[in-house]
Amino acid sequence: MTEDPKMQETKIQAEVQSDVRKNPRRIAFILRRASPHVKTQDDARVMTYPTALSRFVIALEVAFLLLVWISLLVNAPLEGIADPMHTPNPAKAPWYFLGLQELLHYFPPVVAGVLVPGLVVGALIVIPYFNINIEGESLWAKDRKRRLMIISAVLVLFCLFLLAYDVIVALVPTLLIGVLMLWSARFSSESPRLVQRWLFSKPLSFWIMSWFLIELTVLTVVGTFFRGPGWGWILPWQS
Amino acid sequence: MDDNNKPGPLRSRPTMRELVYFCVISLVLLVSLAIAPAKNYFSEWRHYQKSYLAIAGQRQSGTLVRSFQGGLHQTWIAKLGVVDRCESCHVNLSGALVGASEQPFRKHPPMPHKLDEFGCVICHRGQGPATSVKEAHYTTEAWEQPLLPARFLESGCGQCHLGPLQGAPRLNEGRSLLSSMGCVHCHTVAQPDGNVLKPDDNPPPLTHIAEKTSREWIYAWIKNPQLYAGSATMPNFQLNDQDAADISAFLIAQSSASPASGTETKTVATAAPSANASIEAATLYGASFCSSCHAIQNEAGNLVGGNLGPELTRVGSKVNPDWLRRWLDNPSSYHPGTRMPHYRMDQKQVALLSGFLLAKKDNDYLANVHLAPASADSIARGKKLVAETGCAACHQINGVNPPQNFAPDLTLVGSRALAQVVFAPGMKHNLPDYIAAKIHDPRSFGPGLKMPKFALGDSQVDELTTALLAQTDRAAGFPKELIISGGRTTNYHPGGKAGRLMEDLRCLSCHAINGNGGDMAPDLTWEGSAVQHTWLEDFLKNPNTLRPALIRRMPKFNLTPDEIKTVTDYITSAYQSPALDLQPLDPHVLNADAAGRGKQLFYSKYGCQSCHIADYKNDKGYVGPALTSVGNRLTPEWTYNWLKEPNAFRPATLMPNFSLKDDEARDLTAFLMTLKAKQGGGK
Amino acid sequence: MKLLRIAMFVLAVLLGGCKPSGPQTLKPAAYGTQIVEVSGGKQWAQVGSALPQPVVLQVNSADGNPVTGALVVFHGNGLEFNPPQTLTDSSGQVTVSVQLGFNPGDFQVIAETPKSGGGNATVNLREIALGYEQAVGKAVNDKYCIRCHDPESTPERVSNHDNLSPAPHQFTDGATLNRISDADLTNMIAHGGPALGKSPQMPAYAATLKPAEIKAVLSYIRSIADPPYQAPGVKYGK
Amino acid sequence: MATIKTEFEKLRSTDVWRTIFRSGSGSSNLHRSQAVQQNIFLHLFSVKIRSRALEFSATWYLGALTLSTFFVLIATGILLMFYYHPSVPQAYADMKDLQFVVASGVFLRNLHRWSAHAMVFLVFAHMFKVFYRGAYRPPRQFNWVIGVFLLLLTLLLSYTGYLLPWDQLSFWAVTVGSNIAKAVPLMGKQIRFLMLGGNEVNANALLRFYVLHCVILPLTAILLVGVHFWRIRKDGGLHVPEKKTP
Repeated sequence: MTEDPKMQETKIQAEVQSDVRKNPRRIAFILRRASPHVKTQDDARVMTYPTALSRFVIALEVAFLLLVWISLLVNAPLEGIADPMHTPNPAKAPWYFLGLQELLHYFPPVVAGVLVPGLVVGALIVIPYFNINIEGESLWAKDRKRRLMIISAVLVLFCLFLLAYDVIVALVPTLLIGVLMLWSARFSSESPRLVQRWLFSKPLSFWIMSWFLIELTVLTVVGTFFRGPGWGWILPWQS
Repeated sequence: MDDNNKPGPLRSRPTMRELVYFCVISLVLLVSLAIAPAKNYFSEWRHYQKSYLAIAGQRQSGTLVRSFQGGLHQTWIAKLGVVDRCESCHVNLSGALVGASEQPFRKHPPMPHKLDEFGCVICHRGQGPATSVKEAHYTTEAWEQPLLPARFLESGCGQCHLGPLQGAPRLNEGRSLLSSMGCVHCHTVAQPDGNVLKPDDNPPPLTHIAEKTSREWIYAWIKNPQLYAGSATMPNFQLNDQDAADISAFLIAQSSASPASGTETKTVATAAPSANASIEAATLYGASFCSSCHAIQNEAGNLVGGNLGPELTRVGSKVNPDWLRRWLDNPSSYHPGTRMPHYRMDQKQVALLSGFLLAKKDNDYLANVHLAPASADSIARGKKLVAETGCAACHQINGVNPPQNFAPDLTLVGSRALAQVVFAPGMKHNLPDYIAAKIHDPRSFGPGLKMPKFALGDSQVDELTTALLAQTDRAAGFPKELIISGGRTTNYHPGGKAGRLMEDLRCLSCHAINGNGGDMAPDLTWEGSAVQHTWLEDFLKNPNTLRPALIRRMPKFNLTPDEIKTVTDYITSAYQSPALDLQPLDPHVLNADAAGRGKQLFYSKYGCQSCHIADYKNDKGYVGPALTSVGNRLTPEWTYNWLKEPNAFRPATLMPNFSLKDDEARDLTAFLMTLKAKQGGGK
Repeated sequence: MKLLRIAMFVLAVLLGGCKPSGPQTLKPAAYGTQIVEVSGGKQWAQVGSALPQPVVLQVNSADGNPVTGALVVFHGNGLEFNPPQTLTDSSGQVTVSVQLGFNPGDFQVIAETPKSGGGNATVNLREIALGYEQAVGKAVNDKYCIRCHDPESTPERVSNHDNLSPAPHQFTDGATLNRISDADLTNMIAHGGPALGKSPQMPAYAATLKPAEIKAVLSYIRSIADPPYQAPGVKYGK
Repeated sequence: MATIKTEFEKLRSTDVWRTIFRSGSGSSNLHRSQAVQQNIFLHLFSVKIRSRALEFSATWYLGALTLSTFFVLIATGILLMFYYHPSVPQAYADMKDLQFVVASGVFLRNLHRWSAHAMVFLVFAHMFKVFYRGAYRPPRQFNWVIGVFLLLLTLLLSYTGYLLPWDQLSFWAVTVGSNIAKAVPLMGKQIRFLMLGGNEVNANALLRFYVLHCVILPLTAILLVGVHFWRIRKDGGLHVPEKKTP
């Protein structure tokens, strides 16, 4: 935090009571335009020890219990000994990489294997630093027309790009999110229905992240369950 | 910041609900955790060990119960990569608990190896380290090789025992089928010691085929060889009419003139085939012992004769009469590699025999074959087909080179990964069934496959499968000292002038010498020590029979006295055994007294007459050679040594080793040497 | 009431939707009262392999005439039948090929045919599976013993059986051989007939065969004996 | 019951206990605070937590659940290390031994495997939850970044562990995965070589993955988890969703 240049600019006096044992309290630097909106005065609090910890222990035990039962009922897969001489068809990466493997099926390795994951990780890292979604302002709150045009153009271009590479798997979620996004532009904060208001209130970052989440899920599910020999389509119950 | 002085309500203890949740979940968690060791305790193998102890207890086998060692039992042999835990459930393999007849407690039947010498899975397959029934016996995700069905079990032996093995008839038969059906012309089958199986079906060259037969016959033959001769080993390529016509056209077109084609055989006027001539011809066929190698179907439909040469039932429909005469005159001028001896028949005999054979005709056989004249197109297409079908892998053909790496290498087929196997629909997914199906009907895997259909019975398919399942990568990695190579045939060939003569007579087609040759007739490796020079000359002049009950006999080759002398001299001088013990045979020990004692031994103590005939009047033994004139035939030294230890000289002999004492052997020799042909009398 | 009707409907749909499991049983066209062996009993083959000849059985009616279209079902512990059940042909007979199981010893072929009044007529056939040891014994037998101990001749081998007096015992002759103990038989093979005061026509094989081979021959003789050989000693039922 | 309580109290008042747990006996909030502050592990937490942060809807306990799976993984992983040799083909034989010989070996392996999958899933879920809650907003920016690195570490841990059974599944999964590294421009081959200790997945790769999986990555992960937790406290405690109050 101390490295944050913003902090040096703002002249805030931190007041800390020295006798912490008597009245332990939270310290927070509240910056301009970056309010965590903490309102402590009406917040009920609990002691970490033992109350919060007991909750935590319960969570730990529930997780452990579930894992124990899964482990009792389902055996971890083990196939024949590794044999470099014969390649299974299809050879699949661990499930969490199957989205990437699915992309590799469409795009050259540099794109799917390096560019996309690199961009994703980079994007995730910079999220908090680029004023993304900090305000949580609705996408259509300002410049509705201009934004609508830009977003429509980007969407169309992106869909064309996906079509060019024949990536139907990724195209469907993109269209879904895109349609929802453009549709939400028609609403306002005074729309009659809750859903409409909810959709309207969402900022751009929400839409992008949701698109990413759905793409990730769809690609992983497709790679895990719907890909067979030669990375061809297959139904999960066929083998 | 000013809010800090107004803290909200503070809860310092967990609520009752939280505590109850905590207690309940902790309890459930503890119980769940206890299930894992319980699961372990109630495992299958422990259950079987308990029931074994229960059975043993019921039968009051107190010592058995007390001496039983519970827990996982395992055979671990590092150098073979064996970790077998089968005995954790199969606790009674040694049979300590008598009479337990249900698995897993059945006693292991007798076998040549100790239980812990090789473990279980080297022979039985299955997953040795596994300790549950399903994992150990069946195909699972982690283990492809299920327990081998009993009918393929001998494949286990074949991993180390590379040659014929007593007690493994199916393996032996399967291996010999690989050679005799010609599988190894196309497929490489190498054994762990480096030996590569060689074909021994001797397919004829087709370089001069036009002289031998007609295009129509070739057409009919390649369409279905078994239609011409049920015993034919040539497989059915399931050719369509057009392909067969093209191939036959090409084969005729590529045929060149054989060296023998110039020699014109005189067609001796056999006159009109009189009844007398046909009897004479049949007698000649019999006296030449053609049936030792060739079979003919009799009226009842049974094949009579050997299988070293082709079946002759319909030979008249096949061969060109001129060619047949030239062939009978000297086979090797047409086919230098033939196994057929050069008989040295005179023109009359050739005419008689060819007439006899040409009469073996099936007029219906080619009645429906009408081929359009061969066009250049057809010939070119035929050539392409011949190359594609791989005809040249077996047959020598002008202008077509033998294909290289034509068919898959079968060296490690017995452990092929199922992932590399393409199953036909509806097949069981395991290796033995796949191999058997592939042998039984290769085209069931797809019409485009090249492998032809062989005429094999169900048991032959199983035998071939057994032999192929022995070709495992596991065996390839075994320590060298475990590998027991088969008796390899040498490439011995007699040398010099006599050698050339013996080659011409194809002695090695029937006789083995120094580890090379056939097994139809006695091994001649030590023949020079065994027989007397004069007897051998007489025998070659007119090979009369030695064994009354033998059907296959030595044919008469019509040798000239010079040739007989050459061969006899060579055999008696070259084929001498260095192992003959000549010490105790002082000529004057073989006196009449000794002969008298020997006769006693012959008839009373050893009952030799039950197998041999020393005297035609009284003796009836039909197993060994007749000994009525053995005094003329065998040398006394050989006789003595032979009697003492027959299997030392010919390991395959039927004559038992009686462990005779020296004086008994001497007396018997003395007696046998008195058995001589009566002057001027019959045999 | 309505609930019951719905439940019945659901049940009917479920039952109708389920295919009958298990092998389809053939429907017999006729019934016999008796089933008899025509051929195929007492054969021997190696473990796991098919018997050299098929088993042929005949179904007869009460008056002894063959019955066409009677159902015959085969059972046998460890055996595989092809087909496992069939109807008799026009001569009242069924032919089935039998594949032996994993263990050497006797196998029982059990054939059943339903009788018209209910119940089944059955016939039991004994088949013999040769294990490794018996296979070795058979190989030795086929080389040495068979020429005198088997009266049948083949094109390759003329039997010497009838030339001998006293005639050697056939190995299937359980009535005689079962009474001779293992030790005596082993002695006779190893040291010849005279060892037990029998004919010297039986040569001594001790120097020709290995002890294991003699044991194998004995095992072979015991396994093909008819009536079956019962080893002395403790015998437990199942 | 009462005796147990008094015995426990006696135990708590011994010198030994006092040297270990400095907070001492007593049931005041002061003691409770001390219990947290004077314990190196609990010290990462603040002494008090807003009770709304404990509500299920606030976090779905995803962070806590992730930590649970991580604990399970460490515990089972250490036990598995007793049976495992990172060598070819012994590694696979060890799997068989775990499956067939080691008491509850299958259970142990199952637990490790499924926990690993669960952790990957939970980490993703945690990340999305944090995003949608906006809990990465200042002052929690850097903790988000640490979280992203923890996500990558989790994936790497899972991926390196994937190879260790040395069966077909693991071998080819890792081969496919490592082939992606080849696509990096200019130095793809070198990266892959560094990763596998050779040009293909073999015994070297197994050893390398083993060391990464059992030493380097877990230590890094523990370190970062510590920082992650500490930062929660330093950045104002667990994020509590805004109240929809006027």
